[in-house]
Amino acid sequence: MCLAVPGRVMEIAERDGTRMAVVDFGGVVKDVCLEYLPDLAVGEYAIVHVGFALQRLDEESARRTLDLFAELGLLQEEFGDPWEAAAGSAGTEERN
Amino acid sequence: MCLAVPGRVMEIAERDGTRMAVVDFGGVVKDVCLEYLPDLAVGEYAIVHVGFALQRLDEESARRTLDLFAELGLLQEEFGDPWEAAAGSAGTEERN
Amino acid sequence: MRYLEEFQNPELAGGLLADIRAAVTRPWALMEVCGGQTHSIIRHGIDQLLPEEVELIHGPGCPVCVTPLEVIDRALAIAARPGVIFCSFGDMLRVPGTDRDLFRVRGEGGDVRVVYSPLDALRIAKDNPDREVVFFGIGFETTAPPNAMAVHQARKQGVRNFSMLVSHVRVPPAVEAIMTAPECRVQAFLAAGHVCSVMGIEEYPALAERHRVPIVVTGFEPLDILEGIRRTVRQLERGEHTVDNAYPRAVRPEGNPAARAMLADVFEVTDRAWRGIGVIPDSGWRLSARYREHDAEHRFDVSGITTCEPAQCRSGEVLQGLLKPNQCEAFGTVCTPRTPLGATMVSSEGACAAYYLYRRLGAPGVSREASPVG
Amino acid sequence: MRYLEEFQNPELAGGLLADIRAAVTRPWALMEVCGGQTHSIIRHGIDQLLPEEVELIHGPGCPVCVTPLEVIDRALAIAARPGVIFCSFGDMLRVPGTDRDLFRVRGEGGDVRVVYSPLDALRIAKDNPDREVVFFGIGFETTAPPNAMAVHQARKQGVRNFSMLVSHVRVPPAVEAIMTAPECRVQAFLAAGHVCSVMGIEEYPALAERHRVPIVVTGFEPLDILEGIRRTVRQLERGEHTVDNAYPRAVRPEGNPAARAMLADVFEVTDRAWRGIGVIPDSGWRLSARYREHDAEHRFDVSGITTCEPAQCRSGEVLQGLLKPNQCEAFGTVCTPRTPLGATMVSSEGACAAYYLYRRLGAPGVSREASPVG
Amino acid sequence: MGHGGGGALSAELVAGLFAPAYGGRTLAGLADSAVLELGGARLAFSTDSYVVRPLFFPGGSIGDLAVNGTVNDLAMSGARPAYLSCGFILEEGVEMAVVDRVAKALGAAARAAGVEVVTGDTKVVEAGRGDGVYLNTAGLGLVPAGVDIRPQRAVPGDVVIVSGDIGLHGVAIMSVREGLEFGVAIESDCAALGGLVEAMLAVTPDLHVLRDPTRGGLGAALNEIAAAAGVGVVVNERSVPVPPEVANACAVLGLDPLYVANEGKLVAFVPRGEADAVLAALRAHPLGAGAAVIGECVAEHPGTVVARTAFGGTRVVDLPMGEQLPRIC
Amino acid sequence: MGHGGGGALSAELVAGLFAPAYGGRTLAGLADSAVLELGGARLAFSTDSYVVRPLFFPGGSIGDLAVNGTVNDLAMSGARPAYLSCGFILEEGVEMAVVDRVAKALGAAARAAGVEVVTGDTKVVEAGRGDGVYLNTAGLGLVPAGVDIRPQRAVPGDVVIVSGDIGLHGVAIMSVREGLEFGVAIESDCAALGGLVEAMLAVTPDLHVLRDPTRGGLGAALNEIAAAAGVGVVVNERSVPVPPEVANACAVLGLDPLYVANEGKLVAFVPRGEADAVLAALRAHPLGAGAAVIGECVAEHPGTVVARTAFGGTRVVDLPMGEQLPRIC
Ligand code: SF4
Ligand code: SF4
Ligand SMILES: [Mg+2]
Ligand SMILES: [Mg+2]
Ligand SMILES: [Mg+2]
Ligand SMILES: [Mg+2]
Ligand SMILES: [Mg+2]
Ligand SMILES: [Mg+2]
Ligand SMILES: [Mg+2]
Ligand SMILES: [Mg+2]
Ligand SMILES: [Mg+2]
Ligand SMILES: [Mg+2]
Repeated sequence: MCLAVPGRVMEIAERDGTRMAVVDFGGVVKDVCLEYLPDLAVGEYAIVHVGFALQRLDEESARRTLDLFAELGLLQEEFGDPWEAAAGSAGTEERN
Repeated sequence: MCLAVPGRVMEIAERDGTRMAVVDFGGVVKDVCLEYLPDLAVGEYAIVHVGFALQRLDEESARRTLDLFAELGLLQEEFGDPWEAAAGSAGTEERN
Repeated sequence: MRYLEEFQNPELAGGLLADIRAAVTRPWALMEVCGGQTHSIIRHGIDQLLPEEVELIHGPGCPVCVTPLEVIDRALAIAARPGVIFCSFGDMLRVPGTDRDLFRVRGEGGDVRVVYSPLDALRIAKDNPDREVVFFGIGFETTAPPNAMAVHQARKQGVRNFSMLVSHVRVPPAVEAIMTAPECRVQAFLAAGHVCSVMGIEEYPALAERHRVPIVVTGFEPLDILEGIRRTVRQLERGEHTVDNAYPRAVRPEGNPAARAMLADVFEVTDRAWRGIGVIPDSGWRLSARYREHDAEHRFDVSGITTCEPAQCRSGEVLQGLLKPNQCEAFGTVCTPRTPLGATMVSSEGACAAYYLYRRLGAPGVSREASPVG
Repeated sequence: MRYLEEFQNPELAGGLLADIRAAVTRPWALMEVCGGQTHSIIRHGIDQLLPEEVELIHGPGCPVCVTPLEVIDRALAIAARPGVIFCSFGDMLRVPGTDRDLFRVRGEGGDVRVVYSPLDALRIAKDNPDREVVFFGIGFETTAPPNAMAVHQARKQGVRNFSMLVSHVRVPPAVEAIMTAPECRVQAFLAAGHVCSVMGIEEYPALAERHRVPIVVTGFEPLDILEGIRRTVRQLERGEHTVDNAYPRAVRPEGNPAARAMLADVFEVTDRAWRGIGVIPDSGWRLSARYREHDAEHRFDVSGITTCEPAQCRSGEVLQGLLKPNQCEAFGTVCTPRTPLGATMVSSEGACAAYYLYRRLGAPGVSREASPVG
Repeated sequence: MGHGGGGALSAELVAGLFAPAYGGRTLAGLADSAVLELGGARLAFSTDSYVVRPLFFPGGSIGDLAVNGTVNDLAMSGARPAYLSCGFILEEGVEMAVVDRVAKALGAAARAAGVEVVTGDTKVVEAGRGDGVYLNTAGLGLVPAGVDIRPQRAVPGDVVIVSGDIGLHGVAIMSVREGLEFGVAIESDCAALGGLVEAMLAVTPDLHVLRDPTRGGLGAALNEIAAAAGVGVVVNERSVPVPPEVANACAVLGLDPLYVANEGKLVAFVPRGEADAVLAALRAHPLGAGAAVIGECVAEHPGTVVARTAFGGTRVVDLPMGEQLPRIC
Repeated sequence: MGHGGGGALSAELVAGLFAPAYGGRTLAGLADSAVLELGGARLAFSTDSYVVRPLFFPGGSIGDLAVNGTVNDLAMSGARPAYLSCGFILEEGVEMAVVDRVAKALGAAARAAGVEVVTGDTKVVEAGRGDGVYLNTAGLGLVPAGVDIRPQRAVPGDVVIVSGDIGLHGVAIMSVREGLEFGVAIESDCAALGGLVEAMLAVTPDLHVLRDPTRGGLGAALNEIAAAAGVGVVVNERSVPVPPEVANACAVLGLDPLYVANEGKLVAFVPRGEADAVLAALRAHPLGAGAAVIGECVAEHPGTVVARTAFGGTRVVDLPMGEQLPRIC
């Protein structure tokens, strides 16, 4: 449920009394309604779902999350290659 | 004007309060409205135009006309072949 | 007796032609009134068989040709409306209005349907109660009774979504107008047999007398036409001008009383413009007041339409026998059956279209074999 | 930072997986609530990378799957009406009602249109003032605010020909229902990140406490899902049951206040049937009284519709994690994605459809090359 | 864009629009099929789309037409038809039973014609953007050595032969067309003419022109030949085999049988010296039993077809203009 | 009748309805084109109808598609495309300027592809019973001696190569589709692949399978090959060249790039020993510059295509079911 994707605000304009933005999704550009994030600014990212910006994306949180993932990677060697361990059981009926 | 053709009444029936006939035009059969010739009977011929029988055809008159044409044919020899006479002038710009 | 093949039999033409040749001593100009007769003449090549002295002038008797531009434009405007189903006889679809035709309207999304009978249009109205169904009611006295019946039944059965755009025309006033024109060359008329089947011949004696022209009621098969011509030429040569019925198997003096009664109920006489000719007093029918509800002109606002026929087109003169089509400057150049300027170039019965076909043969003509009749 | 590719980077998966392996000591059954997460898991093959102890149960979080048969039948009845333009998200077109789907209705002449956004449906209504435009308003808390906005604007702008057939569902009551079922096997939840973007996480602590289950708010990219699983497993192994936000870049505790205010205005909480599961109290939204005018159920009489789900279909149990799809007798025989009996076989997020794909691989499995990461 | 019924509009479209757009030696519309060389073989290649309404009619269906129409276009080059492609454009919502019936008719017609459907395609368009079933077939045939049959080869002196009764297909279709229905005991003549052409070629390889007078009827076919070869054509109207039902249906509707479609007839231009033998070969074949000499090719009035009427008059048989419509006048 | 977007429904229609109706060795739908013998020549013969909306789109038009689509189907048999037929089905009322633009595009594409349009047909259907312009083309090509390229020849061990970026055509079309419009700086990849195939054949005549992954995309093409040859296919998802705009458009719409249409790409199954040389030949050609090995043919899971994901997991790439629709879920 909820196919929502992050996009970057490129332009903002009022249209028919509604706050609308042109949003860039990595080279794909669509009109998006900003009524639920009225203070979203050009250059910011938001989660967009069925033509609506629903939540601003927070860069600091994102970085912290990615940093954590990287840290965990450093620990990986202690436990061996996880793919090796998974290979035996993938794609069969019992798994999934 | 008035593409009307002779047809022969095959069946008569009342339909939706309208007197209708099935009329045969030499193997081509269509429904025809009889409201203007209400006393037309099965077996009779009538002139039919855009789905309406408009006038009964009178066999005796027809025969008399055809007999006249035949009679005139007998006189033809006296005056020579009319096609011969026409051939010189047909199909050219001056004629028609 | 099938009343058809018998009157198409080439074997019997010889006597008729011989008699015409025997009778004729000097040039005569005859007008066949009806487009159906024009069609038959061209189809069978009858004019080519006649002695040179007998000239046939194609009259205005094609309703496709004479329906005024303004009415066509009105039809186009109605047909283009969303929600309308516009029904018409097939002939009208290619008749040019000011800037398009019904085919074009259909191409642009209009719901234009060809019907065989006005009752088919009425049935379409019953089957589509949520749509406005308009029938294009054109034609002479032969087509008027069927159209009248459709309106009458619509009223009787309460088919409120059915209406008719009426542009009916009447033959006798047209004959009168032609004969009254100062340049008139017509010396005799082949009256339209099917019109007379319905209307009888009571209107003609006064006309024949007033203008001193023979009027011969004539059928549509080739032998009928030859017989009409024969009787006409005989009268002309004898200096007579009576009304003669050469189509007695289908025409009674009183016509069809039931049909005439219906016409009197549904329609009322009105002045009517004829395309190319102009207004002819009392020459048309419109729906009478009690059928106003089914009058498309009344139902749809198509008043603001004014039209202007192409100035080059001389179809009025052609229709009156005053000009041969190839004497028109546009003929065969800007005006062809593919790109008709006037209605007489549209219908295959139209005088200009008919002429165009012969004209294209060029001078050398077609080689002629011996007569097919012994 | 694009907030997308960064979280799809396989290079970073190794540490997450290693940590899960390090943590896990015994079997755990986790339910991912959201169909979007199910989709991501299948798309990237994430479940195959997990240690055997970690079982993922695909939850009921696909609105396509849970929309009740009765509502689908109502939608089909409305869509089939002449004059109606029925707008829907693409996913709903193939969902089977009792005897057909929206595709079929379209095939039979219904005007069914796929829109990308509910505002597109509103625009269609403005462009077609003579038609009734109905939007199929389905979805969880993420889709509800956009749909609410469309209804709100229709009312504000007086777009009277716009209405919505609403069958919105809410996640927390479903979680409650799953946990209350006596046979429940679910030991922890990955909460739907986008639902929480809108609604925040205030409803979850009480749930986690009452049922003593960890609830980890989880995003949709593969690394997000691994992180959600990692945090859940860590809690489970520690015997904890707190609400944890593993998707902080998009989820704030309070959600989106503007969207929540609009939801409170446009909708009101109602009991809602979930396909396969049955009625869950307070688990849905319907239009509130002041928007009655734009309620398609109110506008179109679709009351007489009663439905009966195929008795064979056990999707309710599947949706609750009580049954694996291949334990259903119909699975893979009479029920396939081409001929789905239940909605879980329709959507590519549906548990049965997902299972069908793997099942078809058969026993020998796919040969596995060395890990693509280092 | 006018409704295509063969004839003038189509010809203009080809000459004015397609030919310049495609460039090269575009044969489209000029001949029934293109004759070309590939890998040392002389091939005939032709295509037609089929949009006939209704899909099923007395004596056939769109499936039969789609085979016979294209097979006949190949045969009109003297080719022996061999392979067909078949593209369906289906309207969403069309019943599978209808598609199945069409496909079965198509398969049966192919077997009867001795050709094989070897490649195909199916597209589905939205409801309201099609009309149930449209079909396209393209055909491939092998042209025997020494055979060179094309409209340009008509020369004055050629005898014009038609292989049988005309107008049957068009009248059969009209009799079941919505709003025009009438009763008539005739069926479409829809048939594959490959065998008939083989029988003619067995008499002489020197046939000048063959054409199947489909849309626009005999009138359109003769005009196209006259225009392509720059010759005149004279048709003796009395000799044209018009069955009474066709004549009478035309009388009722105000149509000319010369413009009514055929789907199992051919018109041939043959050197005068071969005419009797070709006629005999035609009459010996079941599909040519009603063959008749109907006229001749002349040097006069190039590009024009003239009919000599039963009364000895003449009239020009023009290219028909678009769809044939019932007339009242 | 569901809306055709390639894949399962079409395949069932062919297997369940057309094949039994036509009988004989009906190749329809199995291969991109039929290969047959006529007059001693080995010919490829193929047809497709084109119903794409809108008629003009970034990077091409229905006219370009009608040429390249059919030319490519011929090329996928290893044939050198030579001749095309072209059938227009026009909706009454379509502007002649539109038809002219389509015809000109078609003519230009044919010249670019080195093929000649040699026969054609035009039908006009009533307004409301068509959709502006539908096109059908059939194509003829000559198959060089020693070349035998068809889906059945895929064998375990074959290397699977794609000739460049996927998804461009489908995304370009969607970006201008009514109600879905979005901005994206890509164009359809619509192109004729005859030259590219020649370049591959110059390396080795022993190509096993070629296919242009059009409707239904790479996913459908691979499934069709797997089914025809009774082999399994494993795709390494990371190796599939998906341009970022395509990936992002698919993310926004909820689509899988593997199912998005291409009109200027091919997928090849080549013996492992030839793979490097073929890849080099592809990359040396402007239309194959982005070629990549994307997977292999295996003996396991016959008839099934499996993708190895970037994370090392696997998933089945099923035959797509009908039209690709934007998803919210
Ligand atoms: S030739 Fe054309 S322009 Fe001249 S009178 Fe006749 S219809 Fe009018
Ligand atoms: S396999 Fe089909 S019938 Fe069984 S539970 Fe799933 S959807 Fe229902
Ligand atoms: Mg009349
Ligand atoms: Mg939601
Ligand atoms: Mg032909
Ligand atoms: Mg052809
Ligand atoms: Mg043909
Ligand atoms: Mg195809
Ligand atoms: Mg292909
Ligand atoms: Mg093909
Ligand atoms: Mg193709
Ligand atoms: Mg053709």
